[in-house]
Amino acid sequence: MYSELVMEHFRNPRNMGVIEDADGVGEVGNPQCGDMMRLTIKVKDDILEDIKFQTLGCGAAVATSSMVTEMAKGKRLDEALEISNRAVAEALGGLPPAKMHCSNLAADGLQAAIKDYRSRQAAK
Amino acid sequence: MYSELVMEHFRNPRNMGVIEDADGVGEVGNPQCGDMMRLTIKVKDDILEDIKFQTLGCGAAVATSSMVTEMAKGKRLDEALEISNRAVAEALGGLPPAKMHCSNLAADGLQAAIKDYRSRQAAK
Amino acid sequence: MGRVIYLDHASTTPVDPEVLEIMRPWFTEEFGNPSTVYSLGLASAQAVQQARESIAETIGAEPEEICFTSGGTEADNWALLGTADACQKKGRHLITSAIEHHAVLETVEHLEKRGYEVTRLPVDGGGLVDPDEVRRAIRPDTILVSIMHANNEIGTIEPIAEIGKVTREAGVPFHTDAVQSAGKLPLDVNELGVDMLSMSAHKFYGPKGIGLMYLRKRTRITPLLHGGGQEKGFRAGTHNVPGIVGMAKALELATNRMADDAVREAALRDRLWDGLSANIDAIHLNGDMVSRLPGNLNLRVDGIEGESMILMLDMDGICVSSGSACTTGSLEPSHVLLALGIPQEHAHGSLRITLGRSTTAEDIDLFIKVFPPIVTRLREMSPIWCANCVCKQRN
Amino acid sequence: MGRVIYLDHASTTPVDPEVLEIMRPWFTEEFGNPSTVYSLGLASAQAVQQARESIAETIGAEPEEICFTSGGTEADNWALLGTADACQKKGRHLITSAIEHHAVLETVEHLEKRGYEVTRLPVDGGGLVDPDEVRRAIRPDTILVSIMHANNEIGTIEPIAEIGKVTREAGVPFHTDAVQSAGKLPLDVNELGVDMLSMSAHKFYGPKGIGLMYLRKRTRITPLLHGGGQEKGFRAGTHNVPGIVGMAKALELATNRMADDAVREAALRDRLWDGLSANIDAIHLNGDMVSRLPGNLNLRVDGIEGESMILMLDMDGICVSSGSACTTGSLEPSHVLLALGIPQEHAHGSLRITLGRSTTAEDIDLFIKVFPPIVTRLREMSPIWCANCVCKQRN
Ligand SMILES: Cc1ncc(COP(=O)(O)O)c(C=O)c1O
Ligand SMILES: Cc1ncc(COP(=O)(O)O)c(C=O)c1O
Repeated sequence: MYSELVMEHFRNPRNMGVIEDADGVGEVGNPQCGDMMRLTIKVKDDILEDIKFQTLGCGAAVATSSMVTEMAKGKRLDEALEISNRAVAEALGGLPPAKMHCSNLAADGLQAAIKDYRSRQAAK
Repeated sequence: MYSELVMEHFRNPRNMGVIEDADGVGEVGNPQCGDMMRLTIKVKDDILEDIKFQTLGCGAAVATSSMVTEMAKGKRLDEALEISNRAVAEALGGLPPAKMHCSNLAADGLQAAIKDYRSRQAAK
Repeated sequence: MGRVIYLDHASTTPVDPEVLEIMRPWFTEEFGNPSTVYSLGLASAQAVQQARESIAETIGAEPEEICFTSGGTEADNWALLGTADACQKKGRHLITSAIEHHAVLETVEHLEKRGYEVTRLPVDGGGLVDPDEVRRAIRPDTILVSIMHANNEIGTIEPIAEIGKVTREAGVPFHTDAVQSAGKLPLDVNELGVDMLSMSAHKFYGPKGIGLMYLRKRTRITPLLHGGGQEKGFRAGTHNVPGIVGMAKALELATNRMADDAVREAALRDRLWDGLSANIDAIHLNGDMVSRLPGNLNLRVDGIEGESMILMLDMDGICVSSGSACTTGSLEPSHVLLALGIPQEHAHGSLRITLGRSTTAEDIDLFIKVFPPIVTRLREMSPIWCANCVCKQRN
Repeated sequence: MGRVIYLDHASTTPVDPEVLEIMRPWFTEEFGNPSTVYSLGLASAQAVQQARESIAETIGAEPEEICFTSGGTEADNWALLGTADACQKKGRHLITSAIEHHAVLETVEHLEKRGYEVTRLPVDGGGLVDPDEVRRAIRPDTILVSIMHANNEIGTIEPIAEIGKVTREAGVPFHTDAVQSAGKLPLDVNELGVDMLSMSAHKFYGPKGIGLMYLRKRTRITPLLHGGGQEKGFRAGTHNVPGIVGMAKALELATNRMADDAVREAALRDRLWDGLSANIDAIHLNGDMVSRLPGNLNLRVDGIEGESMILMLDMDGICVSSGSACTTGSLEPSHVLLALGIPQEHAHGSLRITLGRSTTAEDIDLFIKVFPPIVTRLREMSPIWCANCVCKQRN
């Protein structure tokens, strides 16, 4: 069902966990789907210095979370915002059609985290 | 599909043929079914001295024709008239349900032949 | 009884040993349900997918256009009932031919009882449907044309590609029952111009109980079997993995040897007809001699009935059938022969001899040897055969 | 990967070697079509008849009341669609439960779209239907009650005999989906009081793609598959002879070992639950612990999701499923668990472990060993598991 790369990310997820003193937190999820994701980011000089995820969900949800952290880490925020759910799925070598709707929220989570970071900055 | 006895009668039909100078001829048949039967009889002292059949039809049609000639031969006419299609089927150890309607006309043929004999007698 | 001489390949065929071999692991070690997530199930899912791709390629379709069914009957029923349900707002008129298999004809009869209207196109003396008749029969409320590719009794091959042009032009969905032609004739769904096509594996040396429907993308159809979401929701039910794997292999083998088999079977079939017609009086060929499946011979013998011939031949170990083999015990004359214009009493005297991979020249020669005495004997027994008896001919 | 530990017997089972052995000749040498007249076909017809008699005897039916189908899905669909069609003059109301298999639920949904009315009875926290609720739901226009014998996810065994009394009294036809109970529980159609009953061979170590419907004499039903007159005109399509022979053998074997298997599987299942509940926090049992199939365990683990558990277990060679195994890739929470009153987010964390003939105590002990660390790891990954993290619990 899943590509080898998806399974590899599922087995060995990158950047799993929580950044305790995060600069931004993004939470997305769809209770219908049983998928929920929390991304915490650390930003320095407009660069995503660190990023960690927690994910409740199926194999695709875990793998896309892991992949998005890899794709985003070290990127400038405006670059990171360009990452789409589709790009994440493509980087994983594709997802099964049934998993394309739900479970592919990782980029949304990243965008939410960056938005949270920016609104915190604005509030300062 | 057919019992061993039906097949035995099909393979070795008794009294097959035509009595050329018959005392009575019975013809029954249902063109819908592709079954047709001709019984020729020879009567002496109210006894069925000889009986022969010709049959166009399936295995059941041939076997019931053969069986009815065996059952009737040597019987008094009134006894022979008692033979029913059902009795013929039973004597053969039963017929497949689909073959009970058509293909089981042998007793009708016998009755027709006896009726023909009697009307010829009456006309004399 | 000695060796069986099987000459009823249109009824069913033995599973090719190579096909059975490839099916075997899917019964036992690799038994996972393709609809599961773990590796064991994944292996089954991949096997099903591979079978789908292989079959699709053979008939010029996309893999997603292949839906596995339990056989030809289910595929035929589904094409008709599923279209009737899905398209009832557009109309309730269907077109088919008078010589379809019962799986089509009984289904359209059912639809008629439910308020649909059906045109059954006549055929010519050889069993051919005229594409122009299809064109003339199409109405604004026509929702489906279903014409078989090759007939199961007389082997007549219908002009499907021409009919496909007509339906394409008219924008009417087109189904063909290819149960008899699959594995025997080249099939390309685009060349044929069909939107739906039925197959059944046991007709081409695959297992019984598995078939498929080719379903062109965007064809409007309601599922026949609702449930667990298999086949993208189009056909529910746990996948018959060994059956699917076996069917794909069987089609592959049949396709590879198709050209050779056709030449060989047609030659043997012609030898058989030559031998029989030279030795038996009042014997006739049913169907079209040109547009015909290579292994099919259908003949009728005046004055005698079909089943009695079958039973006699069976005593010599020869398996053939009469009428449509599907209806044991039915005494109705073949609707196909009646549609050719053959009178009822003659329609009962027909014999279908269908050759296959196992058929040898010796089988054919043996048939030519044993059949004439059987005819003689049955004619002696017949009250309507009058060449050598005193009574007058009835028909 | 080493040995596979298969704990998903409710999804499908391997074909018993003895069953495959008995099927084999019917693929190759004895390949005749049962609907033919000659000896080769007769042998097949007799094998089909023998299978029919053997199955009928096992479930207390008459041989003529057994109709072979392509599986449980077809039997379920047929029971509902066939009754709906045949009885529409009497009424258009059907009664079923909220926890039926998709083969029933999707079919009644289809019927709803076609103008039928459906009552879906609720179940209690263990998944049991109340026979009194059935009684209350019956109306003058009710044409069918369909309640499953045993549930495929939680293994709950419904009070079919009591429901049968209710339907009998009310004179309403009663269908039960016995796909999960056949071969596992004693089945007697008269004790159960059912008019129709579905089975699928691959659930009891028979082949995939074959099943049956018990159809009590005089039950009014329209065929689902029209065609060649097989099964007395009730179900068309060339008989799947190897499948039918295999199903009969599989049912015979399962019946013979039923009592022993039940005791053994229930003991292993209880050992599994004891071991897991002792080692994992916030783990819950789904379903009724008394009226339950012996080999079924269904549990949920707070804070984690089903598929990720399955994938993790698969890395250790363990096969289990979540929700209803039939819907790969579906992310909808199980309708069965929702019907038990389990909240949506918890319903996603369920795991179905179904034991079978191959299951050993070692398998169970291995499961007890490997599963707790998997739970720990997935909870670490989970944004909603808060026993050991700083955020507040969400649900
Ligand atoms: C032309 C045709 N269509 C449909 C069928 C039905 O196929 P099956 O019996 O495999 O369901 C057959 C054979 O029986 C056939 O010859
Ligand atoms: C309760 C129940 N009913 C029906 C079915 C459908 O059976 P099949 O997939 O064999 O058609 C299944 C299994 O998939 C089941 O568990």
